[in-house]
Amino acid sequence: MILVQTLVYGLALGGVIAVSAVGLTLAYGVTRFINFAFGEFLTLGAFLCLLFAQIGLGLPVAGLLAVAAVGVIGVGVARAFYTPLMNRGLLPLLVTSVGVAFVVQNLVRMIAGSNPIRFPVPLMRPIEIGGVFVPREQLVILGVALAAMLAVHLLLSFTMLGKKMRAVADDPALARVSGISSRRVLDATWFVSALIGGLGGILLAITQITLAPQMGWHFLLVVFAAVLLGGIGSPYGAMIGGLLIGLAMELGATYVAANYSYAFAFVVLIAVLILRPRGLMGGRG
Amino acid sequence: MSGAALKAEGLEAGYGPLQILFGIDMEVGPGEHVLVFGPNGAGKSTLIKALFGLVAPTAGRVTLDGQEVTGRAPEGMVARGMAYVPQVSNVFASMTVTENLEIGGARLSRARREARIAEMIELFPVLGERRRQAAGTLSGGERQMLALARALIPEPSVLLLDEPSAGVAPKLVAQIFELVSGLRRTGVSVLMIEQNARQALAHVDRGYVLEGGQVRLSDTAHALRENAEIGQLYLGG
Amino acid sequence: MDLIAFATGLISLALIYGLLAVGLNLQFGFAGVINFGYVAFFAVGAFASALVTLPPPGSEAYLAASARYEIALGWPVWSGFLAAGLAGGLLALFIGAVSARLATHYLAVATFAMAEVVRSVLGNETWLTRGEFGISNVPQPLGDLFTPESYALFYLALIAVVVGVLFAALRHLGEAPFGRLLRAIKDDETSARTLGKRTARAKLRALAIGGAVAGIAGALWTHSLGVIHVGQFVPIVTFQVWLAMLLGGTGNHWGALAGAFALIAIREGTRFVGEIPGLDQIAAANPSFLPSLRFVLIGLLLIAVVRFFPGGLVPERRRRAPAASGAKAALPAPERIAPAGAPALEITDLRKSFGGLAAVDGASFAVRPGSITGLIGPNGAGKSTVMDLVSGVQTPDAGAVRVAGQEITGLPPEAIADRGLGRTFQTPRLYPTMTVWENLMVAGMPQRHETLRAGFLRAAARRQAEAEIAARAEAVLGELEMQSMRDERAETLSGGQRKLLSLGRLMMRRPPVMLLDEPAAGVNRRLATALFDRIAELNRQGTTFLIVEHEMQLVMRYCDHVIVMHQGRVLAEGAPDEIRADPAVIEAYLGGAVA
Amino acid sequence: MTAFARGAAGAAMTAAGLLTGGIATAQEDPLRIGLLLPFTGQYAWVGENVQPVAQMIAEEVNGSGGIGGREITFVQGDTEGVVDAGTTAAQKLINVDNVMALVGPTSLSFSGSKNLIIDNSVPMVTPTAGTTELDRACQDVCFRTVPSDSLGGKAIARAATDAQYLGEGARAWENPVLMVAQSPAMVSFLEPIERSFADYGVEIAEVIEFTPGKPSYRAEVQEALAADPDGIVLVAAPEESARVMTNAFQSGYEGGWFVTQDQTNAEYIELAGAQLVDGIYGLEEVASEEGQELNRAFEERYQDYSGEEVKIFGTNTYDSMNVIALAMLSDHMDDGEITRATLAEHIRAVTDPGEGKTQVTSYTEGKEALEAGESIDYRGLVGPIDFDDWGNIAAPFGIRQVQDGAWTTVSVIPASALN
Repeated sequence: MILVQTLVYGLALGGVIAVSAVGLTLAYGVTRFINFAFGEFLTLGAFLCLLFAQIGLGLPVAGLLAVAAVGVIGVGVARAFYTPLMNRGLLPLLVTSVGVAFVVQNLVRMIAGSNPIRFPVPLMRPIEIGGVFVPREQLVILGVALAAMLAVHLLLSFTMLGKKMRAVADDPALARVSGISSRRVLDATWFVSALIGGLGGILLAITQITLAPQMGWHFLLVVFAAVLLGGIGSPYGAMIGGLLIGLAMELGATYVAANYSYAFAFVVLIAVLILRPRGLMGGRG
Repeated sequence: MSGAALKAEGLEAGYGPLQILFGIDMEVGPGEHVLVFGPNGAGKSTLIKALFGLVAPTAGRVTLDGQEVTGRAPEGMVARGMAYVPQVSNVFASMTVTENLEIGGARLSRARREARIAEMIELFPVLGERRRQAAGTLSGGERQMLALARALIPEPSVLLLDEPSAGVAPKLVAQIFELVSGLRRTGVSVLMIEQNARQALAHVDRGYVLEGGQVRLSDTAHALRENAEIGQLYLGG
Repeated sequence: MDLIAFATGLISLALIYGLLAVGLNLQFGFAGVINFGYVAFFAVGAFASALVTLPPPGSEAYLAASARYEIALGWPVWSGFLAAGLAGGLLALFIGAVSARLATHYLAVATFAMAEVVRSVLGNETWLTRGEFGISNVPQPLGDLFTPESYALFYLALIAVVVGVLFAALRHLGEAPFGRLLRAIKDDETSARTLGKRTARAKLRALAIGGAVAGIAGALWTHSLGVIHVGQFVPIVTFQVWLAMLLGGTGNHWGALAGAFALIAIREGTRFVGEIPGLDQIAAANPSFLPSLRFVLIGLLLIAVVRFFPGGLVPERRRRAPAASGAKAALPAPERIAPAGAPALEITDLRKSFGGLAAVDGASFAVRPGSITGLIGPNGAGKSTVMDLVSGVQTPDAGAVRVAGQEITGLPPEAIADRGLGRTFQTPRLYPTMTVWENLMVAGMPQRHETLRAGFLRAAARRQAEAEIAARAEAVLGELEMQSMRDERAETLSGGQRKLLSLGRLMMRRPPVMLLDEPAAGVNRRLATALFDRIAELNRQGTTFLIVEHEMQLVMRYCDHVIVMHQGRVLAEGAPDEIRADPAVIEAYLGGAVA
Repeated sequence: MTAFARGAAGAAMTAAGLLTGGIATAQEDPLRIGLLLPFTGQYAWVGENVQPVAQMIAEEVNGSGGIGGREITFVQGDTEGVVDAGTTAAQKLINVDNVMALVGPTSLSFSGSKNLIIDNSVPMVTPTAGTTELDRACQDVCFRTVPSDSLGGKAIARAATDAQYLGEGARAWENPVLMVAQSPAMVSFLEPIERSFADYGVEIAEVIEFTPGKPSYRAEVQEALAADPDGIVLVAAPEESARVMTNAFQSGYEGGWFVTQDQTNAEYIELAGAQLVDGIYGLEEVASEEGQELNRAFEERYQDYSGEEVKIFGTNTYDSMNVIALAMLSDHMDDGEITRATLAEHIRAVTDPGEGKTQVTSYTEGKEALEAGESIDYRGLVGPIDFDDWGNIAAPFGIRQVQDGAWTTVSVIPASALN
């Protein structure tokens, strides 16, 4: 029974991780660098959603507005800070993204302050199914996460934009000679990546009930773990990686030591990487 | 010839301090199929890249249907009606055949794109059979067909082919040239560079022989095939 | 107001961060390892030193401090420093071994994650570390000899001595053959391996030293504050050290040290941001405003430095070779490969496919000892792939490669290089950020002088070797007529000069078999002829050559024997004249129907 | 200290890497007080909560003409929640800004700045460090207006095991679980609570330490609920407390909760939601009926001042600042001068109980009394504020409960009941 209960919790947490990981990995596929400021997209999504909710919009509307806004911010950040460095190799981009994370996180703190703020989700008693408690908001999270992953799948498989994104990710040089404007695809990718990050942030806010400026930065590492586990650049790998990390964290927390649940995520990751240096779905280095 | 489809005048290009092309003059007429060949290191690949904007020319000009396009970015070249099929990795390996074709038609309307894809499948029936297969699983010959089809989807006026027979099983090489030859029906002008010069010459109208970054010879395909000196050009005559 | 006390504290901290930056610089700036978990070494070093030196539970000092930790040894402080270096080094070895197979991104994130695991362990294993309580009676060496005010000054002097010694040692190491090898690895690891360098081992050593240095910095840190607390070791520390290193400029120890001072100046200087007129009003209304603004500024600075000062604030100085002594060593004669009679190089039914395309499709040939053998064929015939398979850069799918009768199939490049095989690449793979002279020195330096031990001990032997190799480099420069370019960075050379230098690197080693991939491509005709004359000269001295070349006149003139490849197989071989007359060869080039 | 030297230090540092800004010209030598607290990082909320309350008192002081004409100003020393930044922040406050006194630090920064504080005799009156590590850490200059966690822990155990303190109709806990966050300010509760429960004859069924900052605590809650507790003592920052309680609620837990003084404020009810916290118990330093009056008055005053509810450490800060300000005034009235060394003595002078002393509860009251030539005994929001040799206070505790969306005092445990 405890096992089933743990799996239920793990799936919901995994859903949050998976959504965020898909956002991070999408941008990687096209830009080939890991954005250490991705966690801030989560933070921004949660805070903007709260802001819109506070001015009287319903949560779903506030959420939609927030993720769209984060998408736009993502494009702005990329154009201002990342695009000029695209030809300078890996390290400048990595370090710049760390700088961007500092800036965004502290701008949020400057405006929102440091005290935790409650995210306005109603408090609900769980549904009990044969002795297993299924928290209602976890059902919502899982539902939204699955819908988001389905949406990403549809985007990548059935829209021209998604196919262009995949083409650029597959072979940027060939995409270019095939007449695809990599600049536009890049913008679109940043938009989608940040947008999904914003959504991940809202799901994270629902999970942890309270918001704080450093929430995204703290969660980033778990998202990284999911992305690497699946293989960087592979959206489906990120989905699987996210769910696995979520399950590993909850199982480890329940059966081994709760305080090491983060460590668990990494140990699973490192173990997988030793066996498969490019992750489960064999992403790109 | 009234208005060449593609024309290069005094084209020079290279990589950094290394100059490869030394004043190339050449042209491809509308609907004409032209072969550029010559020994390794003659500058064939650099020529095709300079024409398509992948290497910025340092001197000279390139005109496409009478409009100057010298040094434009490849995306712009495609928009203006030039298409290019690279020698290697010329398909999106992780995407299906249909998706590869759709990428070729990214700029077209949905209806037009689907119509063009249908036409291409008619032209290359084997692609129809492989529709849902990832391009990475295709054979060398099938890949070339897919790459050709993708390049043709936006109905370019000029098609640049970089060694279409490279990486194709020897017995299929002839088939590839037949396919290229078959493109005459579509009216597209073709500029192709090839190792397999003798075989390729049988399928084109005219040819240029490049050596040391310069045009050494230019003649009809028939005349070039009969020219005995060319073999010596390859082996350091 | 006590500016001296204030400055003392900051300089101490800057020196400690400087040591961290120098250690990271060794890992990244020299060996090219992107380590985003650097703080872990700092952490284990600090804890190791604290636990070794704290008064043991139950002792008088323990009771006097009303301490509550469970484990401590009470050893003298110097042993704490040793323990710290050891702990940092061992952790680095462990991380290096685990992550050896990981590509850059995976490595960056995996190290980042491992540091968090370390922090998690230090935070949770409270029996060892006291977790969130921390330990606040970490001994301060010779603390009872000084007044509190003068102790800070004394400790600053102690830090300066320790940092100074380590800095000098690392700088020495950076200039020693070991450091040169590391820079070569960072520039082009594969190429270093084809010169016979055990790169994995060297990188691991660099990681370990960097880790040990960070560990010692941790010891300096914990004893300076008298406190140890797991809350210190957050990822932000890692990024501060990166900022310091990037500020200073990578690959350059003075830069790393200067960068640390800049870091502390920025970090602590931004505390004065509230002094800007007008801001105090906002600050009073919003307590988060100024502290957050401070970190916004630090973030923007980090971004700006990366964007506008790619070489750091202290750009790497141009390294100069020592003045030529005038002594030109005669180049050693190549070793002969025994047993005589066996082919110098032989490949049998070699195969390699890339994604269904057979690049080499059952090629077999032998290279006669003492010959210059040409390997020709149209583009895509598989010549370069054969070179890669023979030199171990790629592994064959099937078939065998033998050097002097010994099978070397599938060995790593460095092992193959040791068997007496040297190669160049079609696009020369030099060490672009190193000078011409250094490129030659790396190539010529025997491995035994590139170890750590040799970096510090056996100085006489090393100096002698250095002098010998330098004289040889002088001779090679002379032969290639490149003396005037000796201090140019390789990336500034023209295509032809790069080809020459890559041949020069092989000349430094004099392997009995040299594989040259298009040595004359992009080289002007006069130089190309000179180059082939040089090859012929080396050949007379006993070197066997296998040369891929497109310039047929050169092939015909200089080669004893020519092998023609086509479609991954050997199409024909024989003397140049025969090949030239072979219709099948002409057909292959012209693309006729080849049977 | 001169404005020039101060400016020079500032200029040297600013020139060293960033904006060269004008240096604010110091007015008639203000009295600087350092806020040695985290303003960024994981514990940034601590600084954010303390500063406005301190500011409010400073405005009260400055509005009444300052102390001998000198105004009180604050300098932030952001410890970032990290040891070495805490130390450099203290160095700047003490050596460059030349602060007269410190409000702060937190438990974490204390160990790194202890020597600096003692060596330079800078009086510190911290509202935020309840850690048991400070129980016997420093004499003369260290004071705190937050009771030691060892006392707080004892009070919780006492109340939870004795129905008389839990209000009408409540039952004493027989099978409690203890959950403690692993953060510097929280862990020091663990041992006192555990020991005190045992002293009062109740074994704690399960002790669960958890890592702060996790998105959820389902596994920890599951473990707690597995012991089938009738009550959970929860020691954590508000953020984690809200998460743990919500997770428990979502897992169907219906038993009782006991939280520390960190949650017994209106802010926490808002954060966690009134539904979730209804009926939970909390610990609060409250002296008496009179103390409750004062608290209500303070809450109103702070709300008028800032438009916000009082947050954690608000009441403690009120007392810290009043103590410092009154000591400064007293020091000034003594000989016209204020120095760090004499300030510490005056802190004792204005707080120590004594025959014939006038009891005061605010700066303004104290100022009037001092100016009338009386000696004073400050009595604060968290208790009588009588420091022992190590600067600790022994507050009596109030046990509060959330009833109808507000904290209500259900009983008071006198200091004598905790020995």
